[in-house]
Order: sequence, then structure tokens, then C-alpha cells
Amino acid sequence: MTDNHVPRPVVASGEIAVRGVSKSYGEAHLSREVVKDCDFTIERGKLTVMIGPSGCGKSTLIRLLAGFEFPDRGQILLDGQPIKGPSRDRLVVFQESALFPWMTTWENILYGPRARGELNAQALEFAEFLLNKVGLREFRHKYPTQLSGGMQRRAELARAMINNPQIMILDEPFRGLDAMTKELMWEYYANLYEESGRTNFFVTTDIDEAVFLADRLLIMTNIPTQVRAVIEVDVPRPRRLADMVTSDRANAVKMEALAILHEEAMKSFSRGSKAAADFVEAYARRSAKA
Amino acid sequence: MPTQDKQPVSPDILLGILKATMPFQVVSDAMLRRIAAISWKVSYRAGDTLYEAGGPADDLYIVVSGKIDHELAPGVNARRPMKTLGEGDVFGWAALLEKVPNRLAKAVCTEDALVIRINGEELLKTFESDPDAGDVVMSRFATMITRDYTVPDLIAQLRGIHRKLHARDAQGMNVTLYRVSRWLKSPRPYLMLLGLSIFFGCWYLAVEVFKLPRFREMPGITTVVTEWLNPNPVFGLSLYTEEYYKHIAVSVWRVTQAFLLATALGVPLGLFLGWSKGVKDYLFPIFEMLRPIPILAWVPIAIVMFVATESAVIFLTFLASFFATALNTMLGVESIDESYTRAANCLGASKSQVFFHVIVPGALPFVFTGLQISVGVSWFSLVAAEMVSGQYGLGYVINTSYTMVRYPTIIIGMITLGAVGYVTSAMVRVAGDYMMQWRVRELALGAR
Amino acid sequence: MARRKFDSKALAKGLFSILVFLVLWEIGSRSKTWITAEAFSGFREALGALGFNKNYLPWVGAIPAPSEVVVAWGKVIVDPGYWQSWWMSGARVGGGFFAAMLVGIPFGLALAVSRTAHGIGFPVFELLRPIPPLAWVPASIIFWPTQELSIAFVTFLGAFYTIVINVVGGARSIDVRYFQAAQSMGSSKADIFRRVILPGTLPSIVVGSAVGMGITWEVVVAAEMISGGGSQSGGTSGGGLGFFIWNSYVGGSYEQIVVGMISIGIAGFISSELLRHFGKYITPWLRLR
Amino acid sequence: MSGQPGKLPGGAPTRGAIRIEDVVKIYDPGGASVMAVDHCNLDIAAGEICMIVGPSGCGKTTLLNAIAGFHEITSGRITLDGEVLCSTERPKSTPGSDRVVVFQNGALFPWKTNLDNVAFGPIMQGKLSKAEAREKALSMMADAGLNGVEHNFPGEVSSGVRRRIEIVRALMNDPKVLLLDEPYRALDSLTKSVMHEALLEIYYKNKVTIFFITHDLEEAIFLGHKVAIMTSRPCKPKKILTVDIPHPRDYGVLTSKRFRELIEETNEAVHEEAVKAFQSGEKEG
Repeated sequence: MTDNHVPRPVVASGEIAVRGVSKSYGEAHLSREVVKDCDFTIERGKLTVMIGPSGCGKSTLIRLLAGFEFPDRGQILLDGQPIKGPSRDRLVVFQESALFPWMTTWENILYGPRARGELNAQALEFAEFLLNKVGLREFRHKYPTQLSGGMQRRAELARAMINNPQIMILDEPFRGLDAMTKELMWEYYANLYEESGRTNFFVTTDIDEAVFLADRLLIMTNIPTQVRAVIEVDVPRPRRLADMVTSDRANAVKMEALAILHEEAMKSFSRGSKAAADFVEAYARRSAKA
Repeated sequence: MPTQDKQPVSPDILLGILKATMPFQVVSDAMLRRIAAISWKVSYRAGDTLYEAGGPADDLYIVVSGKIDHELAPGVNARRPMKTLGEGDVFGWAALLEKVPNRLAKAVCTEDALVIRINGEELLKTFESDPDAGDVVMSRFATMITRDYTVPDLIAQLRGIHRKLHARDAQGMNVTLYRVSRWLKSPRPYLMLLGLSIFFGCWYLAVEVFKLPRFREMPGITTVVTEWLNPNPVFGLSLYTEEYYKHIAVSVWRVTQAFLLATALGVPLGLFLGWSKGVKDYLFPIFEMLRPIPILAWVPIAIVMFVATESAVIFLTFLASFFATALNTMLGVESIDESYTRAANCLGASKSQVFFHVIVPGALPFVFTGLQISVGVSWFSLVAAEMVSGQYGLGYVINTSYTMVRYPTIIIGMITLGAVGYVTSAMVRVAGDYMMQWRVRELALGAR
Repeated sequence: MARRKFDSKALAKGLFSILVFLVLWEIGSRSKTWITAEAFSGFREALGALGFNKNYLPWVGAIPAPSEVVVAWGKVIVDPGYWQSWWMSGARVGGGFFAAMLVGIPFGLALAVSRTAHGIGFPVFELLRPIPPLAWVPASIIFWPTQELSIAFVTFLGAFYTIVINVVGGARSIDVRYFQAAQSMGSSKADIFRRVILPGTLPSIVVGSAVGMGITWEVVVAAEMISGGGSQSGGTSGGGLGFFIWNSYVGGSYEQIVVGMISIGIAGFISSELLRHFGKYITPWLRLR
Repeated sequence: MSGQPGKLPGGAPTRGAIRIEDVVKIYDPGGASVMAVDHCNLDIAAGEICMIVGPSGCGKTTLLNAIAGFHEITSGRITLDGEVLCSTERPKSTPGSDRVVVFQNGALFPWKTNLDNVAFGPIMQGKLSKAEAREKALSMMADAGLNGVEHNFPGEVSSGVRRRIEIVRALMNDPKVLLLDEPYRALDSLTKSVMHEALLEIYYKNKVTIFFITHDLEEAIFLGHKVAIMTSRPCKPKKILTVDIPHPRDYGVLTSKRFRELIEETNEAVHEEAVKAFQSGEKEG
């Protein structure tokens, strides 16, 4: 199926500028700075990948970008306008599936249009198109628990794309899948991205995933999070896994990134006691619920 | 005697030194700088005695250069009492022990030495201000002492401090005050007051001011309170009468007996039901057959079966608790991940060891959930049993007050019952927290 | 939910042990002296020293044998009064239970959704909750004009607390990611309530109502016994199963007590099974897998 | 060969050779009759790190369970240093502290402190007194860089630390073989790479035979002396690869030429099985 069959608006805008953003959590003297003076730009139409040690505050950054929380200092600008709250322009695909367990695949995909009262023929047609695209046609009436891990992630991608967001924000979307399924998902996702050409912001801890997907790689420091290095991954698209393994350029990027990440990971590792990051993660989860 | 008096050290130099010592290695720079602020450098000549066993344990020492002979007093029971310390070694850790105000060892300088001295009290205070980091250091001290000196006994004391750090973290004045002030700033206390005043206000207005149709017969709040606080109660029961406490005591005693009996029988039964499929196959059907019968339906049979009313009442109270406890214990055992028992098998545990080290502690969270429910239902059935057949007890008070038309006493009985019931279940909760430290600490971290 | 495997061996074992139980019961009650206080006479001295009284021990001989129970049941089963008791109790349970659902679910949702409502309502709720429902019986008799209503009120109370607690707990434990996902797809507050909070709370409503149903039966039986079985009638008819038991006791027909107990057990079992199936039906996403 | 443990400092290990001969495992032989392992043959030398790679649910864990003694086999034979663990005649081996398992989701007892967890084995076997076991545990934990967490409960430390503690707990018993069942599956990949180095470090000190199950080819080639790529259900070796990258290794290996060549060489075989498993998984779904 090709694109001219589908009623799909062209995405033209979507550039995020993060300017001197800081954020801390915790009470009184127990408070900890999780993100500190963070500065970077997510360029229009590009796939920017952020990589850093686990629990380094990447998820906090995502909550800030999505508008679930606000920075203590600094600004986040979307096409020059500060972000005021969650919006369908910036769609988040979560780490581990956030498909509504009480809805079938079909209902999940249609959630966005239905919630906004835009459930029309066009939306249905687009949903049908997406369902085919992610290969879940036969599974439309299944509940998420009946789908395999890989299928859940695909359903989630479809649920996000039906909203035509300016920017897709993905928080370790393939975490927890086994290595083999994961690799299949990468090719799949890269393909979707290449077709749509919209701005994507992808967060991961997997170096292979990062190098394979990224146009631009942001490497973050350990907590408090800052941008440690930016690497442009100038490997031509479309990319295939087999080619990436043999590509010298990809390997050079991997080597460079690995050296930095290894150092950062070691830093967080040397502390035996529950890492500060774990504490902050836990705290953030708790306060988000309360 | 030191050849030189205490002199301040530059923080940067000290940072380097502390980073090279085992207990302080992993501490953040910020913390190290704070430690640097309470540290002094002191030089000794060969032959100087730094301290004798029994002397006051004030400072902690770190060797920068030179050699120190460190000999633990015989009373410490160390397996390796004598040790020569050099660069990077830490000694004088008696200053950090809980119950030891005095030195445990003798330290003599054998080669001109430069040492860093840190006041133990000050150091502990620094740890308390950042319990997370303090914890790591204390723990590393414990490791060091066991490894280098082999005196496991002392570890307990370090651990005591380490626990205290935890406790202080939770109850620390600062945090508490901060939380209280935040609570007061939030709308919650005022909403709570509003809610309670609406409730009591409605009660007052409906019964005593407007005398609404059906409410007129109900005892009003002022009547209840004056009766309750009256030294000479109109209906014979108040905070000042001996009777009142006797009823409470009788009810509490009955619940206690029934609860203890239910726990003593229910927990083992539940453990076996969950542990052995054979036991479960045989016994569980009988259990399931009897369980749907409401406890109160047992009342007449209980009266018939027991000659003494007292034991009938306890039997009924026991029965409800027993089912709750046994069932939850069984579920608890069944919920234990198979890999725990497998791991124990791998590590060479016998069947009975698996039972006591894995099954019992693993089921504990569910057991306590069961006990929590069990207290609740035991009060529930006690009240019913006392109402139907009993002399004394809060349920009896409520029922007879009705038949004797002492209406305010009914409400007094109800309130007392609620309060006593609340206290007993709180006690079970506290006991559970005490026995399951690991869960308390996990939950405090928000780990699960 | 795990698929239940039909295990014929386990079934045989279960039937065997139930049979053993019944046989022991039969023997125990027929012998009249077995497990009596007298059988323990050897221990009496020792127990007495510990402050025990022989009267503290159960006397199985006082309980009618299973065979007698079956005979009594055969007689009662043709009595329309017995079936009317079923009906009365069932109606009371149903009424109280549905009232509790009707009030409890919206109340619980309000507490869960609105911080203000929670701040005002929850402390009062927590204040009243430790008072066992049966302690309300006399107060309820005084307040309500008819005895029927007072029984219904206590029944309602029994299920109400459990349902509210479960609704509040369930709504609060919904994963934040679902809210965030919904928000980032542009849902309104009303939409989040309808499409996320409601279905997300449903499983705990089902659990809460199952527990609530159990409590309802307990309360109904007790209330019927305490208040003397409904307004008008005497005899076996009309008072509900709780009164059926009480009346059998007063009338000295002990076989009928056991018949009543078993009947209530069956009734409770049926109602909780019905509820379980209904719960499965309304939460289809939990049924699979 | 440069990849052999014999080249390591401290002499060659002499114990812990596992031989798997013609092992077959059929679940529910009467009814559904699902074949999990099909005539599997595998030789693991003493002190070797053997990586078992295959898609999830292919039957790798069945093999591990047979060695550990959690499940019986249908036919075949498994020996450890020539001693028969299980065979057609005696289908189930007895779990013992010479073969310790590190579980996929971790099985540190949450109700014991980390120290007591590590000290658990010798105390249970009655080999050491409580105090002695604790002392040994402390020094082993310190050697593995785990000081500072001894008196915490497992729930209080990060998952990476938990896995290291679990490995130390296993090594406390001086086992012949360590059986690891996808121990790093739940960790993120950066922590994982640090964990790999930590595991190798421990291995260089103890040189115990390691039977390591994974679905990650990179992990397998990075750690292993030998990599057995298994077929999707029923499970048996499809290809056995000897990794000739010299030990000791560090993360630099990941970007070396030889490493990439090995990945390339095996990628196809693994990918094929993955797609097979993926598709059959979808059908089941």
C-alpha cells in the first residue's frame, strides 16, 4: 500500500529547543537535582536519539517535554512557543506498553480521535490503514494481554500515529523485548519514520539501537543529567541491520559513544548503595501518583 | 604526645587522601568537603603513643604517611589483635561505635607519621545530615573491621548506628517539621475539619435543634457526650464508672483469646495447606465446604455445643478469624515465587530448612494481611455473639441498652467499640511492620 | 487467570475426606459421649489447674447427626415457609447489596477523583468504619420506622465500607501512564473519567463487591436473629433463613438448625458464584490469558 | 587456542566438565506431547564459559532445569566430571550446591539482608558456623566490590547490584558449575555491559564453568568461549561457534574487527530462528 491512498496531512513543523532546563525532586534537604542546565535542540524532521545510563533522568526530561511536569529553571520551546501542558502535538510512546488493557487493539488505536470527538470516516480509514501497516489486521478485536510483546509495541505505534503528532517522543519503547524481537522492531520503526519524515525524539539505553536509528545522537551524563556529547550519525537511509553491522562509519560512532557511556555507567556503578537515580525515579513515580 | 598541634588541612589535599581510604572511597565530593572541614592534621614521632586502651574514644585517625602499630586489647576477642598500619589505613574507629566510649586498642607510632584526625561526634553528625552517604560509609567501616580485625561482635554496634541513621532519616526533626508545615499549608487539615464539623453539625442540628421526624428518638450528640463524661451517669455507664472498663476488658479479653487461638491454629494449617499439595487435596474441600456458612449461623449450634456461654462466644469469634488467617496464609505460601525454593535447594537447604527460611518468611506479608482481616472479623462476630448470648462485653452493652431504653449508652458503646477495634488492628499492623523490616524499607524507597 | 485443570485425583481425595468428615460427625453425634466433657475427664484435673472448666470444651454429641439432618431437610423441603425464608433473606441481601453499590460506587469515585471530596469525606468515613455493622442494629431499629428497613440499613452498611474502600483503592492504583497517554492524545477530563478511570476501577469494584456480598450474608443472618426475624410473623415462615435457624433453636429442633446453616451456606455460595460470573463478563480483558 | 581458559593466569581449571548426550525432553508425553529438547548433544570443558543462544521459549531453560535438577529428562544422559547427573534410568538429578543457578528474575531472598543471603548456602549445608559464614561472605562481597550494601535488604539496592550479589552467593559454595538463566534480561543495556565486565572479573578470579543462557548474540560472543546457537522449539544445537577472541576481554572488544566478523558470521543463523519463533509466537497469540 502506498501513501497516496491515505488521507494523511503533511507534517511540516515541530522543532523543540531545550534551553538551560533544571529540575529537582525531593523534600527539604533531601532534595536532589535530576536535570541540570540541559541545553539541546531537537531538529525538525530528524530522528534525535538520547542515550545515557539508566535512571539518569532521561524519563524526567521526557515528562518535561511532554508537559506533564514543568522545569524549575529554563525553558522548553516548541517552534518558539513555551510548552504549557500535555498536547497531542507531542505524543509520548511509553517505556513498556501503555495500551489501555480494557480496550481491544482497534479501540486503542481509535482512542485519540474518539477522545477529541473527531471520529469520522476519514479517521476510520486512516485507522484501518495503520492497522494494516503494523500487521495487526487479524488482531483488531484482541485485548493487549492477548498480544505478544512485539505486537503490543506495534499497536502502540499505530495508536500514536493516528493523531498525526508534530513530534513523536519515545521513551525506551522496546525495553523488555528480547534481543531478537527488538532487532526486528528497529527495522520496522526506522521504516515508519523514514516514510513519515516527522520529528522523532527517541530515548534509549541501548547503544546498538541508538546508532542504528539516530540522525543525531545526544549522549547524557550521569545524574544530574546534562548533554555530554552530540554525535551526528551520517549513515545514509534507508538503513538495514545487516549493513549497519558492516558499516565502518556506524562502528566508529558506536566506538566513540561507547567510550563515553562506559565511563558514565562506571560512575553510577561504583556506588554500591541504591543509586541516587533510583531514589529519584521512585520518588517521581510516587509523587506522580499522589 | 603529638609533635605538632592540630592544624587545618587544605580541603583539596584532604579530598585526595580520603578518596584513597577504604571507607570514604565512594562518598561524593560535597560530603568529603564537609568532612574536610572537621579534620585536622597532626604529626607524630616514632615512639609516640597516640592513645591507650581505655582512653576516651574521641577522634578517628587516617594514616597519611609513616607507620602505626595498632594492638587491640585482649578483651575485644579479636582473632588478629596486632596490626601495623600504613598509608591509607584508618584506625581509632572506636570513636564511631555506639556503646564504647573508650579506646579498645593501643596505638603507637613506630615510624614518624602524619595523620588526619576527625572528631567522631562531628563525623556522626555529618553523616546524620546526609544519611544516604553516611550509611555507605558506616557499612564500609563494618566491612573493614570484620575483614581486617575479625571482630564480628563490634559490627552490631556499627549496625546500630547505621539503623539509627535510617531512623533519624525518617523521624529527623527537619523532615518532620517540613512535612508538618507542608501539611498545614495544604488544604487537607482544613477540609478534614470541615468534614468532621459537617458530620457532627448535622447530627446536632437534626436531633437536637430541628428535631427532625425520625431523628427525634435518636440520642443527640450533647446528650451522649454529657452522659459519657458524667461522673454520675443517668443510665449507669460513663468514663467514670468501673462497669464501663469491665465491659471493655471482657470484650478485649475474648477477642484476644480467640485471635491468639485462631493464629496459633490458622497459620500452621495455612502453611501446610500451601506447602503440601497432599494436605491441601485432603483438607481444603472440608475447609471450603464450611467457609461459606456465615459465622452468625453458627450461633445456635455453638450455644448447644458448648455448655459454657463464654466458650460459645469465643468459639464464634475464633471461627471467623481462623478462616481468614488460614486462607490468607495459604495464599501467601502459594504466592512465593518458585525460584526462591529452587534457589534454596541449589544452595543445599534441606526440606525443613526451606520451610523455615523460605516458606515462612515468604508467606509473612500475606499472613499479616490475613491477621489484619482476622482482627476485623473477630470484632464483627464478637459483637454479634455478645448481642445474642453474653453477659458483659460491648456488644452486650449495646443490645441491653436498647432493650432497657438507655439510648445514649448505645452510642457510647458503638464509639468505644470503634476506638478499641481501631487500636487492636493498629497493633497488628505495627507488629507486622516490626517483623517485616525488609518490606518497610523497600516501601520507604518506593521500590515496588 | 489460570486455566483450571480438571484433576480427578484431587476430586477423589476431596470427596474421600469429606466422607471421612461426615462419618466422624455421624459417629460422634450418635455416640453422645464421644468428645464430651466426660471423655476428657482424665485431663480435667490438669485443665482445672490451668483455670479451664470442663464446660469450655465442645460436645459433639449435642449436634444432630448428618443422617438426621438429611431426614429433617426432607421434611422441610416441602414446607413453603422454608422457601419463603430463602426468598426473604435473598431479597434483603439483594436490596442491601444493590443499595450499597448504588451509593458506594459514586461515593468512592468522588473520593478518588476529587481531592476536596476526599479531604472532606474520607476522615468521616474512616471515623465510622471501625464500628462493626452489627453494632448499628439497635440504633438502626430506633431510627427506621419498620424493622424491614432497619435490617436493610445494617445490610447496606456491611457492604458499603468494603465497596468504597475498594473503589478508592482501585481508582488510585491506576497506572499514571494511562492518564499521561490519554492526556497526550488530547482527552478532556470527562473523557479520562469515562474511558480511563471507570474501566480501570472496574476490576477492584468486582473484587470489592464479592467481599461485600460475603459480609452482607453475615449481616443479614445476624440482623434477622437479633431483631427476631422480620416484622410480623412467628413460626418458621417469613422470617428469613437467619430467623429460621433461630426459631429452630428456640423450638428445640436442632436438626433444623443445621439445615438452616447449610442452606445459608448454599445461598451464599450461589450468590458469590453469580457475582463472579458477572464480574468476569464485565471485565473481559482480565478473563483472557 | 587463544580463547581457552588454560591461558589464564593461575593454571587451568580441572573440574566442572559437563557432557550432554542425546537428551530428549517431552512435556506431557501422554497428552499434548510437546517436544522441548530434541536429541541434544553438547560438550562443555572444565572452566569454560558456554553461551546458549536461542529465541525465548525455545527450550533452553528446560536444559538448565535438567542439569540443576528441577525437572526430569525423558531420555539421554547428562554427566558432570564423568559422574552421571541424570539419565534415562534416573531422569531427575538432585539439586546440589555444586551446580548453582542464578535465576532470570533474581532469587535473592527479600527478607534476608544481602550479607545473610550470601552467607545462606554454607550455613544451610552446615559447612560453616553463622559467624564464619558471615565473615567469608563479607570478604567475598568486598572482593566483588560490593561493600556498603551488606546490611541493606535486596529491595534497597539497584537491580545490577542484586545480580552481582546473587553471583557472589552462588560462588560462596565453591560450585563446579554456575548456571545462569538470562540473568541480565531485565537490565538496560548499559548496565548490562558493565555487568558483563563484572562477571568476567569474577570469572577470572574463580574460573568456574559457566553455563549461560541468553537470547542476545552480542552478549554471547562477548562473554563466551563457546557459543551454542539453538534451534527454535524443539531445541538442539544448530551451530556451535568457538570464539577466538583472547581473554581477558573488555568493552573494547565490542567494536573490534574480529567481534564484528563473528557477529556477521552467526547473525543469519540466529535471525532465522528468531523469525521462526516470532512467527510461531504470532500464531499462538
